[in-house]
Amino acid sequence: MQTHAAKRVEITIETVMQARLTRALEEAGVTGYTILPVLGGSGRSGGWSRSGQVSRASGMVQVICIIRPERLDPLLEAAFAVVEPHIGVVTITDAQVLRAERF
Amino acid sequence: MQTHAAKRVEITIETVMQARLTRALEEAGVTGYTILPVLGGSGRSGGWSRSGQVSRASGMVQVICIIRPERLDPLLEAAFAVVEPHIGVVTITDAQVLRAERF
Amino acid sequence: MQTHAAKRVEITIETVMQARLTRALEEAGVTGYTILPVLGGSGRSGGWSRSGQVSRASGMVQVICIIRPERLDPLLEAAFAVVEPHIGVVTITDAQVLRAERF
Amino acid sequence: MFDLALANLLSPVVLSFVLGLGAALARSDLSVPEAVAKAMSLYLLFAIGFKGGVSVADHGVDGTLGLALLGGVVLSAALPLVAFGILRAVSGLDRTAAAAVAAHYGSISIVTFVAGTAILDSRGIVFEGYMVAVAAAMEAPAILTALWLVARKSEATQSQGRGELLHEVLLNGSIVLLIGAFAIGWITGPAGLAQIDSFIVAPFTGVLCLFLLDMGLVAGRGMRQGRGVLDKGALAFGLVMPLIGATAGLGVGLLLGMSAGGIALFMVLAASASYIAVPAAMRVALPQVNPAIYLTLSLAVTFPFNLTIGLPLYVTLAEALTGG
Amino acid sequence: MFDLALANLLSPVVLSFVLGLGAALARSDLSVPEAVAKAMSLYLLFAIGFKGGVSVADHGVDGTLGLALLGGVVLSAALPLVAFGILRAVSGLDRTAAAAVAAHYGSISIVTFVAGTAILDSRGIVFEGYMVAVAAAMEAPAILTALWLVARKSEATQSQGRGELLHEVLLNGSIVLLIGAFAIGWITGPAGLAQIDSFIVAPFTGVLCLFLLDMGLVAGRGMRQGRGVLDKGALAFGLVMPLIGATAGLGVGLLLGMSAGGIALFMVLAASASYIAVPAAMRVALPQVNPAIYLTLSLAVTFPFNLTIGLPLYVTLAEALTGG
Amino acid sequence: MFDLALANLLSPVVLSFVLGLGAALARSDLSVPEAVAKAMSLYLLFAIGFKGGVSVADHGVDGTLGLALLGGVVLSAALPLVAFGILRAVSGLDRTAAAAVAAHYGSISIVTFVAGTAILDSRGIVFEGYMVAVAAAMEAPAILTALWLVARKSEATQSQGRGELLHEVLLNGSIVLLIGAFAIGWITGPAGLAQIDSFIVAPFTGVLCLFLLDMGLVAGRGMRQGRGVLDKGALAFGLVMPLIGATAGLGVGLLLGMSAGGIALFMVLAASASYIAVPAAMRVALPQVNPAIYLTLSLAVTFPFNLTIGLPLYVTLAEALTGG
Ligand SMILES: Nc1ncnc2c1ncn2[C@@H]1O[C@H](COP(=O)(O)O)[C@@H](O)[C@H]1O
Ligand SMILES: Nc1ncnc2c1ncn2[C@@H]1O[C@H](COP(=O)(O)O)[C@@H](O)[C@H]1O
Ligand SMILES: Nc1ncnc2c1ncn2[C@@H]1O[C@H](COP(=O)(O)O)[C@@H](O)[C@H]1O
Ligand code: NA
Ligand code: NA
Ligand code: NA
Repeated sequence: MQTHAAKRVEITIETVMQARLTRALEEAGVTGYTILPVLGGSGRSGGWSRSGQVSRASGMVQVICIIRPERLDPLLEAAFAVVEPHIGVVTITDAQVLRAERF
Repeated sequence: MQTHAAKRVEITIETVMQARLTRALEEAGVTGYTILPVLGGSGRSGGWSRSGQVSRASGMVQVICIIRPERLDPLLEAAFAVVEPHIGVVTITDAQVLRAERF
Repeated sequence: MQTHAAKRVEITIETVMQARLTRALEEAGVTGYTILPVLGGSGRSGGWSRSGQVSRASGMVQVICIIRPERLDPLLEAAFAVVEPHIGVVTITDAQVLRAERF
Repeated sequence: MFDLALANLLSPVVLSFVLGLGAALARSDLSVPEAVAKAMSLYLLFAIGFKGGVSVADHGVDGTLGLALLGGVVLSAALPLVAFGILRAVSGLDRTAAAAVAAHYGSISIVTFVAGTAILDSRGIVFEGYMVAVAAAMEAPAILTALWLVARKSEATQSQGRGELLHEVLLNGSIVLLIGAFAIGWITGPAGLAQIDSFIVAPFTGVLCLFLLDMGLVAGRGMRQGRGVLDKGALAFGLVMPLIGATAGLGVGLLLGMSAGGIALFMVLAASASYIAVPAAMRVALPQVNPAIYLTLSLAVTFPFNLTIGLPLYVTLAEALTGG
Repeated sequence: MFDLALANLLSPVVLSFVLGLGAALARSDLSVPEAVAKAMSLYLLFAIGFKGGVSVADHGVDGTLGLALLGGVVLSAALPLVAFGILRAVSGLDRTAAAAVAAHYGSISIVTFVAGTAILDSRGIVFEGYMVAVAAAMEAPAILTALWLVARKSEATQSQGRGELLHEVLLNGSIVLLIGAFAIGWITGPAGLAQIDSFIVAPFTGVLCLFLLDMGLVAGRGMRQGRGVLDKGALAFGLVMPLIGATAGLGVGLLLGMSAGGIALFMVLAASASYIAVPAAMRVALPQVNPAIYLTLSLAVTFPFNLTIGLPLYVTLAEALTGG
Repeated sequence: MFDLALANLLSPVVLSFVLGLGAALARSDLSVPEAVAKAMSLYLLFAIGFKGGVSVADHGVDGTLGLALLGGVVLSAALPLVAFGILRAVSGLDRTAAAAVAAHYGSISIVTFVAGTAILDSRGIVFEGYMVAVAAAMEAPAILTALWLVARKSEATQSQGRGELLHEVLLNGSIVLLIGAFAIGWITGPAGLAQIDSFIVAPFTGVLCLFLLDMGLVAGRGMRQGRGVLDKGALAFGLVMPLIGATAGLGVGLLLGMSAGGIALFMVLAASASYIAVPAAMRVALPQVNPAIYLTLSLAVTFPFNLTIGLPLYVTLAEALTGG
């Protein structure tokens, strides 16, 4: 089938920053994203796990954006401005999509 | 270690269509898939979030299939037939897998 | 923006093996990982779904590691030793990351 | 009437809903986890079904059970035609969207039903226990009418999925649990109830409060997100259609010679609009219709209207007209 | 006996299980969220443990506590040998699979135990409060026997993980909560119970109903998915092994001179098969065995058998043989 | 005093916490699903708020309500200054980290408050129902003080996000639910309570037990993970600061001429440290501070201290000093 090149950006970020991040993405012209729950993880600031968390303070989510390659840079800048002072990870992968008119 | 080329297909689709999609995939010869929960998202049909959802009508899931490259086309056609009238996104990424005999 | 090449390894494995896997990864020098919940799936050993599961015995999780390319092999070996006798899938994708100093 | 309306508005149940609504409109992050909302709805369905069954075991079934079921099915199948006609006349919705919305108003909202029984209980008005079964019988027929409304004018009938869709709707979790609990209550009767009443009777109203808190949150979010989705005609429909439905329910109830409580519940069922089973069915059968349209109408317009104004009105009317 | 069997079958508890079973077999989408099922099991474990502890605080411990614990451990360690022998004789399971299944039947199902206490309570039969501790003591020994059965004939003993596995099994959440709540009940006694009895006593049977609804759903799905996994020999084993276990439990109970209720619970424990702790342990220790085999046997064959037929049978026998 | 301390330590509520703590330290996999923990906290907030409102409806409001709110706000705003000073003197925390921690100790822990009311209830000591509103009023001011402490010495004030942050904190779910339920209780009064008391009164202590079991698990995990995060000075701060806070609360309560119960609750609020609202605010406002520092201090040091030793101490003192 006919597919089209796209970039897949995944941003793992603290739950408390989710609303700020998606707002920044929307301001940067991102038209869609999907949010996955994260169960736990580990990094330079130690490990954490969702089970028994009483505080919203330490949960994380993963925000996935599929975008046209030419839109990557504004997105990364918007995301980076939010993520930079926080813990979290940003990865970019090359992907193909169906229905390119959507992105 | 010895790895093998494969395609990773991710289909984000409404929960109500999950059973139909996996049935279509199985009919297209897909031998395995993994389903991830989706917390929320935004796209052309607006934003939604799982929290406080009373209706199954607006949840989504992400179905991930790892397949041999030569099987990509039948899979995409099967998936597309189900996804096409619905909201949702299909992406394909190049990947490497261990234990290729499984796919 | 400045990005850096990295490998993204995704390991889908039974929940009962999660602690053993992350311990093995840490011993292999992996400095971070993220764990996603899995709702259900299907493979050679049949299908399963989280809903109504009474037993921890059949749940799965997805462990994602972003690493520098040169660290891939020890990671795969560590992961494989844990995954090998078990059901589950390991995929590797090429990715780009921001803030390479973290990996 | 006015007293009852005020008593209803100032009950913990309705105020909890208002609290949720206000919190969502003020963009508070108050939220009820999905699993917990689901658990509360399982609890309410189990309790209401069980108590209905026990009541039938207790008082016996008279001949009206069959007629009431039939009346419910007819109401559910016929109301979408009315709703469809009105929507096409007053709103800008196209044929398919109007049919999808119409299906919701022929079907029922079990939570509205539960809130109705809570008012009846608090006023000491009895009702036929089998109304729970009538509620279940009214879920699906409206969907068929809506699909017929669409298929009549379109060649692409997708008829191959029809059977599967019906199977799904008839066996959807809510109906199965409601009818199943009804059957268990009927079989085990008052002795069964005695074993579990401190679980399903005593805490019932309290759980309903927390559940309606969540419904308020969802309705409030729906109002915020649905702004702009509905034109004025559609909005007016969401407030007028319950009254039309209630009138039809009143007619059926009177015709069957039911008790004041039974008539009130017939009005409640006919006035209420589905927001669980029918939306899911519509996403499968008519995916081209934006779900925000029917969810906003049914959850953010009709449900609050019924909960605050509709229910006491229907109960008062039913009592007045039966000399209760 | 027949009366009790019928009363048991027609209780809300068992009918809720049947409802779940039927819904799953009819492919309804009725489901209980994982978190809610987990919450109900935490509740049941806490309540049953606490009440057991209070009962011990109330009636004091006589000398049999230690003997009963010992008896439980011996039963749990010995029954897998019997189960293994039968499975190798009548089913096509290989050595490792048969050992894995055998571990489940030596260990216990706490929900079956809870359902057993519910029957005793409803019939007014008292039992030793410390049977809760016996239940906890019976979870793990069977696993050791099964691992020994496998290791005996294989060179790859994987012995490095043995200690870790035991730590996991002995400190698994269910055991810790059960024993912990037992201790709290013992320490705080009737005064502690008075503080929380409207939480752990009054709604108990109702929660058990909803929990068994979910167990029915899981068992029903297990029946559908497990079709073809078990041969006739294995199926027969799943129905006969509980009777063998119950007989052994009866012997131990009589030997220790326990009350009718205590003997009945010994039978229930020995007859029941684990479906939480042991499956998890087997996935770690013997990953090569398809989990569908033991989950189907224990959840979809033995559990329903015990719940519907086994429990009233064991209670009747225990009463008859102690002249109760 | 000693009797009360022992009675408190041996209550099901505290022992449940200890059980959770022990299970986590022993690395058991016992865990409470996130959704269930959230549900229990929604329940506790709703119940405590509602009961507070009913109590105000019942006894009327005297002039002290306004003064008590003011006293609470002043305490919450002033205590972080004390905490900050101590931390800078005795611990190695830098300016920003010390300010972040200080915010937690000016703010309050609603669960500690709930446990405090449970002790008062069990001893039959009455308290002003509006203390629930005081608790809500004390959540946020401490955050402003902490941000001011940081901004005073740094150029990068990030002031653009200040308004948004305040909106979030003032409308965070816990506060909205607590105040909303308080209002509902006030409006519906004893009649409203009668409708739902078998939901919010009878099972309250039992739910609190399970909730504290989970708190124990979280605190225990915090102790394990937080080992090494805190130096000795910080640890000592976590044990001494509650006593300083309690003393300040005692002063305010005496000054306002409140009842023994009201004074005790003022002490509890001032002594307790936030672990829900403030950590979330700090992650947004001061992300550079490692959250393990304040979570470990507030959850794994101060909370257990208050629950076991602090609460009976504060209650005894309040009673003694008012001649209660
Ligand atoms: N190398 C990595 N691979 C995958 N996820 C990571 C990695 N490093 C960090 N993370 C995720 O990002 C979170 C914060 O990481 P950090 O900022 O290093 O403390 C962790 O809890 C993980 O969920
Ligand atoms: N560009 C995108 N990147 C990631 N997910 C998307 C994107 N567009 C849409 N989605 C997901 O697909 C769902 C439906 O999108 P749509 O069909 O555009 O309404 C959204 O709620 C998102 O979860
Ligand atoms: N081809 C595949 N693509 C994606 N996930 C898979 C695939 N095969 C297996 N899985 C996942 O791995 C689990 C175990 O697979 P298996 O070892 O084949 O039984 C399944 O339940 C799926 O969650
Ligand atoms: Na209707
Ligand atoms: Na057994
Ligand atoms: Na404080």
